[in-house]
Amino acid sequence: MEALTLLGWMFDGLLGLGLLWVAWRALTSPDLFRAIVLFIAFGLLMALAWVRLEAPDVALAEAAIGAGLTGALLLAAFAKLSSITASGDEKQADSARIYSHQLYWIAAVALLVAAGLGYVILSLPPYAAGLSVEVAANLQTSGVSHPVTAVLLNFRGYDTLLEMVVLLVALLGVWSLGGPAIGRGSAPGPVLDMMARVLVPLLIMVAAYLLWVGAHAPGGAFQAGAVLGAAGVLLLLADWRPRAGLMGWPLRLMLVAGPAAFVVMAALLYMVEGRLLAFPPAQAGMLILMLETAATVSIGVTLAALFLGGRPQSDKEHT
Amino acid sequence: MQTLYLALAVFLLLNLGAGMWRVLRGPSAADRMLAAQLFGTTAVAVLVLLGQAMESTALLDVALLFALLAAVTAVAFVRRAWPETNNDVD
Amino acid sequence: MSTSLLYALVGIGLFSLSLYGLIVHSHLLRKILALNIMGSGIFLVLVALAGRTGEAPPDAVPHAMVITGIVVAVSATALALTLMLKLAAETGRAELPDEGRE
Amino acid sequence: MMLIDYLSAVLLIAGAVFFLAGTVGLLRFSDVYMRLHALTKADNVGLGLMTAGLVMQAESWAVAGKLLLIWLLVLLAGAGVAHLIASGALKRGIRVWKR
Repeated sequence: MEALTLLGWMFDGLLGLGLLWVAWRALTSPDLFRAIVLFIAFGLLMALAWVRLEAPDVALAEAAIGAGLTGALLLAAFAKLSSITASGDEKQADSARIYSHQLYWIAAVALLVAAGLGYVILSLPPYAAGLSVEVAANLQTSGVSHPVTAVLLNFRGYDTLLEMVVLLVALLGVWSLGGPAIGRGSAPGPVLDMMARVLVPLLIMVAAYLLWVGAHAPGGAFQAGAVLGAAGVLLLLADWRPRAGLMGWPLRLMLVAGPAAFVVMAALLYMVEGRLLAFPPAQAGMLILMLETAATVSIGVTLAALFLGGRPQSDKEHT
Repeated sequence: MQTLYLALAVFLLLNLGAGMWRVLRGPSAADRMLAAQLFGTTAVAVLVLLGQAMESTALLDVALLFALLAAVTAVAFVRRAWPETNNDVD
Repeated sequence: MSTSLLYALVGIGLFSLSLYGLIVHSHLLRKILALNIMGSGIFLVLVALAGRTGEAPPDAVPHAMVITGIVVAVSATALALTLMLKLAAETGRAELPDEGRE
Repeated sequence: MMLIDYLSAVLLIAGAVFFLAGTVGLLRFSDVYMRLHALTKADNVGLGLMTAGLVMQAESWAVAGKLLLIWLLVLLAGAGVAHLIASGALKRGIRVWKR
């Protein structure tokens, strides 16, 4: 037992130091591409940290987003940026702006912030149940047996509804900014084609599995949606282009399915139960699964569309 | 057995730290990406070990996601971010 | 010192490091990276402090908040990257104009 | 400890050795292609031995199956990515190291 605790501490200590060190190198690396790769490595380490903190749900989300989407987004943006600006430009500009005496002041402020926050953390009571008692007490009536899913879809359903809207607004922002999405010229080649053909169906199956398992174990709409989004990104990278007809209202329908399902459900429950999103315990499990399915589709399609960038145009809009 | 799992996890974490040198050093973009790829596999190994040590099957799902998605970043690199001309000093 | 305390302190370290990075760098892609690391630091503090339940399983509410937070953060990042590209296409550089210096 | 525990311990340690070899290769080899070669050893053999060691300890068939699936996926992704990077490097004219 002794050796076990010691090893646990070693792991946590190394992981903590590693997180800080990688973050520092990512923030200060003179080479932008290197900073991005270090940031991807940082995401990997974060997923391990979630595991150690007994937060497998968060680890799932981080694994899907950190390993799949953020890296792809950053790399694609970096490539577009290098084609717009001269690549050497950034290095001189960055160092010329700030004088060294200013750097000391900024470092001092950051240190002060760290010391202040550290003091607050250390003075917190070592035991605090938070809302875990309330969650455990009401889990019976929530329709699911996994606390995190119960919080997301039932107890704090409003939050999740608004988060779905935030995702949609972010996409609308991207669409209102960019022109049509541009693809890379070179052909994907047989190997990438094969990878996409094998991995995409598997990703979709895993998304469905996570959605289903979320009722009683780590998983759920957000993780499943992120996996679905990664499948979309892989398809886009393999130069898969959906038929133009799909890019009109079918795409829009999938994008709003999640928020719309929430709003319709809230209105119906208001009429039946007298309160917005108040699930009757007997049907709660079923209703939550329906909501989650719609949310998964919306999150996945939104994330893939965010990667695509510009607003996809259907045939009608061209003419 | 628990001790062995955790000891190997610590060992793999140290390995990961050593691999970081290749990310910092380069020289080419592909080298940095390769190191990131090794990190992905190492993280999968750490997760399956921790899953066994902490007796949590949910961690296997996390490892499964890593295994599935490790390719996405690398493919994004090859398809988008890798400059067509070779500017890297070797 | 407990595991949650250790990770909470790491979270604060990440927050402060990226605060420094956010101010020092003028390149927008670096600012976006710094903001993302900052967010991770905050998430780490939230989840670490949720673990102060003794032997009982950790508090699920912060976990749920952080999951949605991660997904929202990635979509905000996508929007920020698009804004940066638009700015770079208009001005030729990925920086905000600095009126005091020029 | 039973015999099966010893066997899986040996497999796990052997897997870790391959990870070490992969990392050393990544650090010491002198061009992209050789480093790629070192990397795939950790991917395929290192993780393979580790999953083999863990499968022996698995409580259920579901867990064992999931472990094998993870390994197969890493194999598939690793092989595909290695090909893409190697052919990309050749196309971009990254030179092969010669003594």
